[in-house]
Amino acid sequence: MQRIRISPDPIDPAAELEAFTRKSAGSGAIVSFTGQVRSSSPGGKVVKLHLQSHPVLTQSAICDAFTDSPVLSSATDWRVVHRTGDIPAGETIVLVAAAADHRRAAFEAADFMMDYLKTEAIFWKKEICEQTSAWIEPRAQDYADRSRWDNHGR
Amino acid sequence: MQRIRISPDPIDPAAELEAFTRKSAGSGAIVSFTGQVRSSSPGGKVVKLHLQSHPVLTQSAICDAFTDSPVLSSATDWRVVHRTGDIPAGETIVLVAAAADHRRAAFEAADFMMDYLKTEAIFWKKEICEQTSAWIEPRAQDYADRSRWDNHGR
Amino acid sequence: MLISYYGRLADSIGMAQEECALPGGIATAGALRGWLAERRGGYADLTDAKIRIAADDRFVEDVADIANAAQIAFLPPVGGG
Amino acid sequence: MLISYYGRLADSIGMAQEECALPGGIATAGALRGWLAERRGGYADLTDAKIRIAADDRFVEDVADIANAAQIAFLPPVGGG
Repeated sequence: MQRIRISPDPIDPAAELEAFTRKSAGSGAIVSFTGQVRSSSPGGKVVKLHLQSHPVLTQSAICDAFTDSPVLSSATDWRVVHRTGDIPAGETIVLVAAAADHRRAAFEAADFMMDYLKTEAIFWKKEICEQTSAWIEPRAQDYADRSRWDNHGR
Repeated sequence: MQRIRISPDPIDPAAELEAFTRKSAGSGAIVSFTGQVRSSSPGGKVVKLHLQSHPVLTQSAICDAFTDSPVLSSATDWRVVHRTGDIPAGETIVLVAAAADHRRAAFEAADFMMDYLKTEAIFWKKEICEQTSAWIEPRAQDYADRSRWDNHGR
Repeated sequence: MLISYYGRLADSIGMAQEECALPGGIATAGALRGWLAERRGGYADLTDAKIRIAADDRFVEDVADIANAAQIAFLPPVGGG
Repeated sequence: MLISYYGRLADSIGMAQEECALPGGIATAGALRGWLAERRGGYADLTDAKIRIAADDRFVEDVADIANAAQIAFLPPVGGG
């Protein structure tokens, strides 16, 4: 079982959900999140994102954070698939999925994983628009979302 | 576009997500929830659920509640697929999906739809276990989850 | 008039639907509850205020005139999806 | 020693990787920052404390001895997935 996959290959969200759901039959609740490259941004019309990861640290940091998380301990299973490299507008950057016995735990697990990925995961992101391009850092909202989990389960 | 589908046909969550994602390309964020018949319950090992809906009121009440919802007004699109009739353990009862520009809105939309479906939607549910069978009403937790939305956006 | 019993009501009454001819004095949804409940055992549940009534696919209050409805549905508290 | 520059550092420095032979006096991660930054333009960013350093795929503090590392990575603040 490979819970975390980071690769430049295109992501097929339906195929990922199908494989995950088949493995999790009987869990009761499965939540998936699919993040796509938005076609417009403050910089203009987006052509593509360039996502860079570290060949070792990106995966190991996600693994450490998720394995130790009290939020994910309520999930029966979870999955992260993250694309890197050049990703055209409209295509999928990330898919996370979580299974749990009850829906609240499944929602929280997926929500937590995304908040982590958006703020702490080791990715560098360059947005290439028609006229400009720029390296992007997390929005203030992303950090606020992430901080919701700081006292979870304590 | 048929946002709400209630039918005794088996649900293929991956196919539903695929169709929804194709329509929503560029939205940025898509959340899906899949609810399956759990294989065990306080009544014992579950054989199947029997879900009954009303031929007119079930769909119209969901449509009214969701169309008027401030939570769903932040979503660019949403979908409800609900199975009725006899549903064997492990199979999918319900799939909801929500698309939005940002992930928080997509998560909240899917979460809200499920809380509504679990408490207010017009379904009657009988759990058929190996030894016993019983009509099921929402858990106290379901009502508590639902009440989280009462003041949303006001 | 076609009367439908949903959820656990179909089990307690022993059928999901029946065709009834209403006697002249029974004109409101509330009166229909009482008339059905008095007819025979298993129908007592119908007088529970938690059981809602729909006439021709619309929810109605007990005071509503249902004498001309083609279909009446008795709906127990919902169980969630 | 293979030195890698991630994210916006590769743009400001003009390359993603380079092979460097460290002079004798440069033994810690912090000293490496200063030595690289002094060599030529574009490297000034490396002295920013927000730029983290990994030696052989492990994060290290500025005081860490990196003289025997095979690979050093300079990692600017992450951008999120």
